[in-house]
Amino acid sequence: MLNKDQIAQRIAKEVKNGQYINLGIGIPTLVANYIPDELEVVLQSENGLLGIGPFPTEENVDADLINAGKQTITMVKGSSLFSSAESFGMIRGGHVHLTILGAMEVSENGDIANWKIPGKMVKGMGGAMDLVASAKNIIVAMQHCSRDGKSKLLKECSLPITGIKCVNKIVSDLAVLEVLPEGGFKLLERAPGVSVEEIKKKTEGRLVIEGEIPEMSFGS
Amino acid sequence: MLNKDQIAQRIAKEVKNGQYINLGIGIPTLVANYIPDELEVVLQSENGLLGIGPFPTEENVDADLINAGKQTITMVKGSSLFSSAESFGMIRGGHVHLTILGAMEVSENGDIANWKIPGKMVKGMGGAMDLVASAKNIIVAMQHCSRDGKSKLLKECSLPITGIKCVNKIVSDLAVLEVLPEGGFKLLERAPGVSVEEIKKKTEGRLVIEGEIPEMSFGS
Amino acid sequence: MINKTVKDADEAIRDITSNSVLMLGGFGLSGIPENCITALLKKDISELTCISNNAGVDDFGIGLMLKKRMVKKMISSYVGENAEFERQLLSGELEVELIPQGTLAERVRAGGAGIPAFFTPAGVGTEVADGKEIREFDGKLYLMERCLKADFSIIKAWKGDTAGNLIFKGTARNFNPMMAAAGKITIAEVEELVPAGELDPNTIHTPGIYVQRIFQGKDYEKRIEQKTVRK
Amino acid sequence: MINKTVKDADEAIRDITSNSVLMLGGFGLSGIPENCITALLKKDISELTCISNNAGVDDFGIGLMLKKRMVKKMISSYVGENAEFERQLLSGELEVELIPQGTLAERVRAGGAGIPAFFTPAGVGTEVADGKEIREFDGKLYLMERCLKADFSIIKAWKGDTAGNLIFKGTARNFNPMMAAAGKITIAEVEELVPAGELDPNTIHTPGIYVQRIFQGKDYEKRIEQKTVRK
Repeated sequence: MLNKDQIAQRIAKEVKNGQYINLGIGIPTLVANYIPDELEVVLQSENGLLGIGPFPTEENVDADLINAGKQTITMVKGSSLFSSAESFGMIRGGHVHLTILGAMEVSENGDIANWKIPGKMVKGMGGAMDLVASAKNIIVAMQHCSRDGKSKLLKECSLPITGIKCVNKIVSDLAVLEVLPEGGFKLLERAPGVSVEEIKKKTEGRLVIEGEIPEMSFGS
Repeated sequence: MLNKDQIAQRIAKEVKNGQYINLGIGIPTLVANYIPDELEVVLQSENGLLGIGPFPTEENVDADLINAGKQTITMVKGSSLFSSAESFGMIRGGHVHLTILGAMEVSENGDIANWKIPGKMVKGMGGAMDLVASAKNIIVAMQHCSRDGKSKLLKECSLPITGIKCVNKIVSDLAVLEVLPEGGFKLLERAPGVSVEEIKKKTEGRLVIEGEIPEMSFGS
Repeated sequence: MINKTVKDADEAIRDITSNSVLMLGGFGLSGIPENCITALLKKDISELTCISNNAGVDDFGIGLMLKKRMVKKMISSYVGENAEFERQLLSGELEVELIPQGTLAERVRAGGAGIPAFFTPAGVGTEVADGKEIREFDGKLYLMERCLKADFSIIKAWKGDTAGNLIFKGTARNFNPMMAAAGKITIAEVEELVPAGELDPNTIHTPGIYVQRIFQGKDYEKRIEQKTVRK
Repeated sequence: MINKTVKDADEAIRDITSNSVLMLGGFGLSGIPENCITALLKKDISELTCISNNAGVDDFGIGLMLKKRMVKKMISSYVGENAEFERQLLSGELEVELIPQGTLAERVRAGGAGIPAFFTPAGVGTEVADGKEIREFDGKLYLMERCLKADFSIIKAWKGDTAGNLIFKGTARNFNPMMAAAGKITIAEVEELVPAGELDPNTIHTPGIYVQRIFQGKDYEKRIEQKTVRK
């Protein structure tokens, strides 16, 4: 089983040179730590920045420079600042190449739910609905099961959804899976020490297994 | 009869303190010369400037600073520069208080035609259609009659129109007229030496004359 | 150049009454009009409709207006980080319209730019689409969204001049420029107010035409929600 | 930071072929991509669709492309100041879609911003409305207008960096920023190209994400259509 940092590390391997990338709150934010230095990529913060840098040093903390998770950040060389309207223009217009975000549930046809538990919890959709409705390449970072052991990779989402037929790939603590265009989770890789049987048991939605399923590697 | 500069001079009397104003090409551009210094107003150029100043001196001519009529201009203190999308956002959004433009024809219900003579001449509508569809206060500067003596203040426009029911006031070489909400040109002022009879004769659309019609005054 | 200067926040918000529709700039606690919020809290008004991406935190920003029950309805994209907001929403004490952040930004932009409605893919197939017109363009589905306007837009900029021209700083820009254009009366508080002519016209983010009142704020706290530093 | 630099105009436009849809920045002769137009004139291509506010003058700018009969269709708001453009339009040799200037700006902006359609009051009751959906919002009539996109957007900025960030100058900004976002491939020529990091992020008009190729142009003529000076 992968911890949060390992999920982030595995997702970082999906990043390609020259991409503009939006990282959601939580595990997706950690992905930045694992993108190889030799790749030239630009991280977007949907509150109005292209070119997120590392966290600031104590003396460089600036209340006027935060990411979408409200964390203090810095800017890399070649950054640009803009309004929220411009930022979501970029997103809706398809200018961002890769979107990585968290989920509470994903369905086998690629629907995603991540903003509300009726009667219990409402975070709000923030920018997630715009991102998932617009992006062509969406990777979800999530736990395979809830704390009480229920699968979060479902036939259909039980929670209010954020977007339909939009998720391309999932990296969970157990596996890497592709959402097939015709529906179904195609198992691509197992987490170290996790068996195909365990993944089968913990995936409620249709799981597609073809041939030998390799164990993830984290080497480059 | 007024010459072009006198038409501009008369229109300048309509300007109020604190207004943002769009001046069209031709006579409207001349209005700027007659706005009293004590009025604080801002002139918009729809190609992306608020705060048009006087023409430049020879040594200050800048190819990157022109008005919508492609004339070289300067900026006053407190100007701002922006894109065409922002500029027409201002116009459509009702932020410009007064629009002054030329016309080939105006109808008694306030339609205006000023961009095309089928088969003969096409200037294009430029920004005029946006301006007349959006502005609440539109003053037209125009000749009362064509060169061959035909009235240009009509029952209905004969040329392709630029906008419907939008003109509030007309200052021609012969008169100042208000377009009534229910239709009709209400005669407000005569040009010096021009009789009500002459204006009647030269106005094809419904002319409304109530009481004594004063002669224009140009004093402040 | 037209002078938009007023003395302070109290003068700027003098005519805001109960039942007004307000837009308030900011994302998280970044770029929020602190002085005007403080002045609003002193006023005996309620039943406000507030349009703002979120509602600050429990004890700062719009969160304080929620606590004081001045707000009838919030139009926002995000509730997280504010327990009181979530509580009032879940209990039904507060009317809340939650909309996607990009749709919120674009609806406000449309309000200022004279666009009554537009189409966006965000929210198709979700409860956000309930009651909205859905239309296909080039094989993809979109929702029709209406523009948003406000009686008063209350925004915060870094620098401003007496003509109302504004420059924002960093990611504190966020919703402020669109809200500036979408308010019948737009009130801008700035950290530094300079005479017209001192800001480079080419670097202005919000042209003064959108701003009716401007003043130099004071005692900015600029509270940070999540201070994260390098190890 | 991603490096977008190409050598020159010829390299930048290398893959533009006949029948392409091009957007070209500029208003009058101000802010037009002179280097790229010169490079296009050397290529043996035709049947282009050009989206540009106007078409330069007879002997400069896009006017030269019209003269050489490279253009099948113009999408513009203004014909004046170009006799050849008006002649080809009136004779029917050139297909022309004339649209209100603000609608043009907004259609291009929508193309870059993922908005497939929007409503505008411009053109209601005129021939521009022919064949378009008309709808009433709050008692006023509006036309539905579709977005515009291009295979290649060719724009001109004042300063740029290798990451594609752009700053325009004066009123030469005009249509350039929206076109930058609406092109599948956006080519920017700039008067001064600097390394990424040298431009203040807060003063950038067009973020580099929209720009695929950038180069420093040369020999700018910047012809003035109507030189007017103070007496």
